This record gives sequence, C-alpha cells and structure tokens, in this order.
Amino acid sequence: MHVLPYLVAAWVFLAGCYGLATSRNLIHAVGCLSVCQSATYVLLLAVGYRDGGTAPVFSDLEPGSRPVVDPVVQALALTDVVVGATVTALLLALVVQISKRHRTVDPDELSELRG
Amino acid sequence: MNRRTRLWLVAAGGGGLAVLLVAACLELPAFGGASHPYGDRAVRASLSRHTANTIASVNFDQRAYDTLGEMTILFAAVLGCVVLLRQTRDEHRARPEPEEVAPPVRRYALVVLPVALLTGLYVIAHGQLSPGGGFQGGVVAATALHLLYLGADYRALERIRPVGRYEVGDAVAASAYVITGLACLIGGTAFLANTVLPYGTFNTLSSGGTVPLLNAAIGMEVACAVVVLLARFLDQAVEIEEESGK
Amino acid sequence: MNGWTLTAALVLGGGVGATLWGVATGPLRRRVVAQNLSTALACPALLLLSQGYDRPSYVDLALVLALLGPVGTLVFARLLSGELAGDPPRAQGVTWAAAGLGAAVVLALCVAVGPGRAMAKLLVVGALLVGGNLVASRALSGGFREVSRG
Amino acid sequence: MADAVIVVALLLVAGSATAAVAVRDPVRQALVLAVLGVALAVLFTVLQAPDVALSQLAVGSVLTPLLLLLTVRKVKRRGQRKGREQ
Repeated sequence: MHVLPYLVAAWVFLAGCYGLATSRNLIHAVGCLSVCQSATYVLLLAVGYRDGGTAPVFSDLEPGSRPVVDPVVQALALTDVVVGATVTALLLALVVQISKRHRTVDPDELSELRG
Repeated sequence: MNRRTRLWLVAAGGGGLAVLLVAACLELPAFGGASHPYGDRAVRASLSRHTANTIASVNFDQRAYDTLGEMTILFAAVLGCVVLLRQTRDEHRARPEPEEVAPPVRRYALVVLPVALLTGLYVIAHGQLSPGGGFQGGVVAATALHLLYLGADYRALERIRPVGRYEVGDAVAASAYVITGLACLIGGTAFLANTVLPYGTFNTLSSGGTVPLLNAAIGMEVACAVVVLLARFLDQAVEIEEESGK
Repeated sequence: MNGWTLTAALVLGGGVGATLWGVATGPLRRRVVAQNLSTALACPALLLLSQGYDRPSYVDLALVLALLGPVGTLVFARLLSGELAGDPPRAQGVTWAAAGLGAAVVLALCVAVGPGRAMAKLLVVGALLVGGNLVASRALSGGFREVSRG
Repeated sequence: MADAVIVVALLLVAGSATAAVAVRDPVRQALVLAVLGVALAVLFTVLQAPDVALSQLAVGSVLTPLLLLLTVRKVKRRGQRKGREQ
C-alpha cells in the first residue's frame, strides 16, 4: 500500500505513452495525451497525502484540530487541470487544420505527404 | 523508418522508462508520510492572512505570480484556437436550421441553466472559503451557458451569447488581474503582494485581502475563455462549410 | 471502522467498476448508458465520502457532479443522435435502480445530518441527481431527432 | 478503512486509463475519458483534494467530451463527403 499510488501513476503514464505512440488517429492520440497528463495529477496528490489528514480548507473545520494534507501540490494540480483542457483544445484545433489541409488524420499517412 | 522498427523503439524505450519509474517509486518516501514542510508553512501563511481555503491562498497569494503565468498560458491557448479555427476564404457560413428536441429535455435544460450558472458564480465567490475558486467556477459557469445548445439548438445559443463581448471580457479579465498586481505595486509593496488590503475577519466573503479580487478576475477570464473556445469549435462543427458544399 | 466510507467503497467498487466495464466494451448504446450510470453512481459515493470524512464542504463536489453529470450525457445524446438512432438504448430498469440508490443515500444522509441548512442542500443535490439522470436517460433513448448538422 | 477506499479509487483510475488507451475509436474513447474524469475526481476526493476534484469534474465531465465529439464531427463530415466523391 505504501508504493501503490506511485505505481498506478507510473502505469497510467506508460499506458498514455503507449497509446500516443501506436495511435492510428490523431484525435485518439490527443485523448491519450490527456491520459498522460492525468498521471501527473495522481503522482502529485499521492506525494502530498498524509495518513488521517483532511483537506486544508477551514471553512467548516477548526484550524489545527485535525492533521491536514499538503496544499501546495493541490494548488499545482488545480491550475494544471484547467490549463491542460485548453491545451487539449488547441491540439484538437490543430487536428482540424490538418484534416482540412491533408484530408486525413492518420499519422502514418501524414508522414508520407512530404510537402 | 517503417512502423515495425518504430514499435520496437517504443517497446525498448518504454521498457527502460518503466524500469526507471519502478525503481524511483520504491525509493520515494512511503505514501501517507507525515513530513510536509512546505504544507505546514503554507497553512501557517494562509491562516495569518485570514484565508480559509489554503489552496486559494497558495494560488492567489503566495504563488500569485505563477498563476499569472498559468493565466497567460490559458489566454495564449485560446488565442491559438481562435486563430486556427477562423473561417477561411474558401468557406462559407451556413445557417444552422432549428433543432426539434424532446420537451422534457428542453424543460430540463431551461430549468438547470440558471441553477448551474448560479452554482458557477457561487463556486467563484466562495473560492477563498470552501472548496472551489476562479478556475473551477469559471468552467462550471461557461458549461452552464452551453446547456442552451444542448437543450435547444445552436441558433438559440447564438442569440444569447455574442462572442465578441466574451472575447473582450476575456481580455478585460486578464488585464484586471495584472492591474490588481500593479495596484499592490502602487500601494507601496511588491507586485501582486497581498499586503495592501485589510484581511477582514476569518471565514467571511471579504477575508483574505486581494485573494477574492484575483479569484474573481481568474473566474471571469476562465469563463470567457471557455465560452470563446467552445464558440469556435461549435462554429466549425455546426456552421462553417467548404465552398463546394463539402 | 467508518461505515460511510465502507459503503462508499462498495458503491464505487461495485457500481462505478461495473459501469467502467460497460463503457469499455459492448455496443455503443450500452456504452452511453454506462457513462450516464457512472455519474449517477459516483454522486452518491461522493455524498457518502463527505459524510464519512465528516466534512460538510465536500457536498459542493456532489452538487457540481449532480449538475454536470447529466449535462455530459446530454452532450453524448445530442452529438451521437446519428449513430444512436439505429438502435436506441433501452435502459429504464438500470436507470431507475441507480436513481433509487441515489435517493436512498440522500435520505440516509438527511437522517444522519438532521434538519437544517445542510439537509436542504442535500435535498437539492438529491433532486438534481435523480431528475437529471432520468432526463438524460430519456434523452439517450430518442430525445433528439436524427440530425445531419445539429 | 480509509485505505480500502483509496485502493478502490486507484484501481478504478488505472482501469479506466487503460481502457481509454485501449479503445481506438475516438467517439468511444470520449465516453471512456468521461468515465476516467469521474474516476479521477473520486480519487482526488479520497486523497483529500476537493478543489482539484471539483476542477476535474468541471473539465472532465462536459468540456473535454464536447471538444472531442465536435472535432470528430468536423473531421468525419470532411471524410464522409470525400468518401462519397470517390
């Protein structure tokens, strides 16, 4: 149990990379990239966890009454989730452009269209 | 380099990376350990500035300059989408015909739209108290607007969502964030430093000095950015067609 | 041994696990129903977790999921109306079962929480959850006429 | 008992991530990515990170699937006519 979260993060990252490398459709590849990104959130939050800890949000909790988990990693992961979504949108916009110009979204066919 | 050699390369690289990752995971401190030096200091700094939600304090007070960077990335990504998905010369815009939707779905969309919009604004406003903040509330509010497309049709959405105004709103919110930072500078402290405004009483809406202001600016910026983003994608998928009708 | 988190673990492992299997395999109509069920089951799990961890502020999570879950399914129903028109999904039984589970969890929590603002919030979440998922499953099974451009 | 929930959430995330990669069709992958978003939100709640879970819920349940499906529709619309012309 002490190393399971880190292994799950590593597994999700490797699965995303495998999907990215062997994908036959660029939209599928963008989905695999977002899987890779979510692996980093799992690793970040697993590093910040404390046994028996709760969230450092004191709207309904007396400060200091219970141990709290690490807020810094949560702040990192929080902004990255939203920025990751807009970067995924930018990649999808690129895929739309590629399908307009080259009439295909298969990366193998694309590499043969040299100019 | 044909497909087979590429797969072998992926297998070799992936295997090596897997071995290194597992070795690193075994060396990491045990999951659930109690030593979080940065966390304890961040909580202390947040409580000293009367911000109930420590994550909002980290985002908008201790690392406000980083969040300025994050916001610029978000702004640039949406700008890239707007440029890429514009209507080119050899394309024309076809009127989307009205869409016939089952009555229960239409009623549900019209009922839930204000509730979702209200929830989005609630999440932004209570960003520095309960879980939430500008980033999450902005996305919830922007998604609520598109319920009109899901419940009715694209024409109904276009009537209530003038894209130009949201693009201006996006730019205004981004500059509001920077202006708040400059105001702190003019107030005699560092850029984006949270030492100008009074911190107010703990766990109230006006507590935390500049955190609520930056929260609201980010909330508006993310909401407008997502609306502009979805507007461009919807235009491409629903309206814009090639000249030859393709 | 916290009963609430244990129930949440059961709902997650059994319910959401089954929907994961349903969404990864099988015909498109079953996958779309499985996606709808995944949010319909995750929301009660989040409510149970918020009670199990004794943190009332986690109910906001269940509120947003109760709001946006069905909207996500409406997205699929709207944009896949072409493919789904062929064999529309028929899943009234399962959807009603999930709605029943959601209602049962909300009632159990209302009893545990006792009257007050928190109970009002729970009832709002429960109403949104049950209503949303029933409408979403209604939309899946033929809410939108087969549409070329949409 | 908190560990049991963490293990269940972790296995859910690992399973849905593997499914998201294994499914090759973009439309079906959008469905699995929506379920992955929900599984991630539950895992973040279990790891006591409600802000990140809220952010993942808002983004993963509606925004990402909508973008993926609109892109598929735009790309497929081009493909269909191309197919019809041959």
